Amino acid sequence: MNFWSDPINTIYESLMLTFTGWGLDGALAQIIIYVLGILILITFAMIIDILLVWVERKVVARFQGRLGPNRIGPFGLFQPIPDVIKLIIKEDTTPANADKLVYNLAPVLSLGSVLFLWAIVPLAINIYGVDLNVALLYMVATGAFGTLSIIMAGWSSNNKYALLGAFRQVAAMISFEIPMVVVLLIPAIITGSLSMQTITNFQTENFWFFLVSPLGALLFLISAIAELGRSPFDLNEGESEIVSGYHIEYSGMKFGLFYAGEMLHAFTFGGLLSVLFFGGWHGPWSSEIPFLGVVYFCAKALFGYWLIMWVKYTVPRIRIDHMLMFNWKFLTPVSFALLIVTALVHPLLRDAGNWIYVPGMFLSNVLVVWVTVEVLRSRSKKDRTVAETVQAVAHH
Amino acid sequence: MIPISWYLFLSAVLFSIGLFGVLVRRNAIAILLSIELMLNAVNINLVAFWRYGNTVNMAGQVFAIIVFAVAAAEVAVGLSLVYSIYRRRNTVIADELDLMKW
Amino acid sequence: MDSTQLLFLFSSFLIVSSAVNVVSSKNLIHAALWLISTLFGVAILFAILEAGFLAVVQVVVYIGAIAIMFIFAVMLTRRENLESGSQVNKSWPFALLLVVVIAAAIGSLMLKWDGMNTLPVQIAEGYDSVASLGAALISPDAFVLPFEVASVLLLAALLGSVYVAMNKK
Amino acid sequence: MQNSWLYIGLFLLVGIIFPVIPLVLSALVAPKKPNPIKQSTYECGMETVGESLVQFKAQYYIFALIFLVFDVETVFLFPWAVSLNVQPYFVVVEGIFFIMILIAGLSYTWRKGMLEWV
Repeated sequence: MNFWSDPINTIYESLMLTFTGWGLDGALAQIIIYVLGILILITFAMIIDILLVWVERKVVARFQGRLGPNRIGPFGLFQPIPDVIKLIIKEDTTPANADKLVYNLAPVLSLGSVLFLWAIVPLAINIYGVDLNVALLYMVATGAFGTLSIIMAGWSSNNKYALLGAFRQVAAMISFEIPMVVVLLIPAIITGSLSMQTITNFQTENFWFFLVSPLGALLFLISAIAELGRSPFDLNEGESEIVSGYHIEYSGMKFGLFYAGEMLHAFTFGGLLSVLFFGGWHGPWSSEIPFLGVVYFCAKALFGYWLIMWVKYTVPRIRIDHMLMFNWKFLTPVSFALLIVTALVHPLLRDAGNWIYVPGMFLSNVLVVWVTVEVLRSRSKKDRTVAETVQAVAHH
Repeated sequence: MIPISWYLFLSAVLFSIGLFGVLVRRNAIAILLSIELMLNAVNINLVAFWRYGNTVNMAGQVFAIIVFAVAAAEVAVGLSLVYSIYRRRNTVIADELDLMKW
Repeated sequence: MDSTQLLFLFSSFLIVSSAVNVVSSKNLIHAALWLISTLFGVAILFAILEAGFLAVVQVVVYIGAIAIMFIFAVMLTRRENLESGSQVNKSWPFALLLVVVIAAAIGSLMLKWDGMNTLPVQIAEGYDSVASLGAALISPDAFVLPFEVASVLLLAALLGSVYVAMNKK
Repeated sequence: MQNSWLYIGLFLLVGIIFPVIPLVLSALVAPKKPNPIKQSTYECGMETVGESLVQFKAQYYIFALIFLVFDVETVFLFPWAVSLNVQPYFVVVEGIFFIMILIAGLSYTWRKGMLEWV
């Protein structure tokens, strides 16, 4: 076994030898090694998170024709450090009527629910937390904690705006969870597994799922943006209506935790998009050199993050009723149609070889898009006719 | 190794707590919360019997999933009824709901 | 006392103490949050029982959907939920007695059963419970009928509850 | 199997303790000078009017209801999706039948105008 081809197992075994050499119990040694590994993984995630603060500020500045942070370090790269220090030394106020325990628990749970996701994200061929056989559902389950933390924050702050913001955000999150979960079923159908590692390996050996389900990738991206509460779906913080949403009463580091959670969540969803549809860590020589896989993964995740940012700083906010209508009357039916078509076509073409399978699946996606566009066109034509008739009557 | 009795006793205790809640709480939503406790007690038993019996036979897990569906349906209908009654009578206190007496 | 037993005792303590809080909390939001902690404890039990799929589903369905529904409902009917009066009805001593009797009856029935010390069976290496659960759910000689009926049940619940909740007067 | 859940359990534990560290650090370093004005509810400088736990639209609740039903449904669909590869073709039809029943529910609520934001 070689460190460069299988780093985690090499370290694991040498540590195991060391610990048992000290006379530790095998099970205890295993737990200690697990905790060490988890700490390293979470620290890695948090370092990325801190860098993301810089990326976010720099990119938004460029989108808006500004320079962005450029004082501390090259290109302002060390800007996040004073940002973090500022958050830590700021006074932390708590509203007098707040429900203290729930109020303090909410930001912890908010960041925690994002960190939980990193347990299952495969960073490279043999660098990952755990290869869980129900990883896709685990991903949905961590989202449940995120939703819960928002309700807790909104309710415990004892503030009208916080409560309204929380309920808007939760309504959006739970609504858009349905198309997201339905889209998750597509990789599950193709690979016959819910494990992220199996899904990535399948894509490494065959084709990226982006090729067989481009519509699925698009639907996942849209519902991910809504889950994250980013523009155009950032109704929780419509400044003109409800000030700043569910975390309005939070200040100092508690606000910082919400902020960090939001950033890391966007990055993680970029990573999950790449795992599910863009081959995860797959790239040239990624199977031989795992560390290269980590680089590919981060690059792809950053690309997903950039897509989310691009949408965020380009598209204006939409109204909450439009947003929920968009989900229930458009996204959900389309995702179910895609699921049904995938389930029907996949078993037929499965044994036909990749040269028939990939174009076949791609064409079935095109078919779904085409039917959707036609239905939308006929509906809008009808709506327009009705509107014109009403207008004509009003003129007379 | 845990003998099955641990699970059975735990689920009996949880069921009893839930039953007590159903019998004594005045708020209709609290009664529904207690029913959830009872359903969970049932689920613990189902899964425990799956694990301690023949694991190839998935009946225990399938039943547990059906219980999830039933719990969801029960919550949906129950809470809607509570809400509907609340809008008509402006109360969610179960004792005060004496429509049948009228 | 091995580690699984310790974990079991921890989660059963979590379950029972949170369940007591669910039943006794005055504030219904607190009761719902305690319910979430109970449900999470049950999810830990499912993980100990190696029903990983159910452990995750427990979190997705109960914490992600049902508990959220409860909180929504409490918010909708909130003129009543922070009431200062008694949260239990007048006949609670009788109810307590009844519950104790029922619990004792269940306990004595269980003590009569001679399979109480059964230990878990060994699960075969590489056994995928999700796939076999899927096979059981859809194969005609197993549970396909409950599977389809569940969807009819959910349909009925959806239509009924939305109708009841939306019905104006 | 057991080991992967042990790992998940440890991860949940560490993942919930980790965010507490900056909070503790902040509590040690940050100044603490509370006063009634600072602790009042933030409403853009206005005095708070009425109760802060407002009652909100029933429409949120309707969407939560629909979500609840669909969430449970997808849980049934995951085992179905996983076993598609090893099952005969009519299993696909069973699953689609299952989906169709719930889509019928969605289209009914749509038709009856219950999805409208009124």
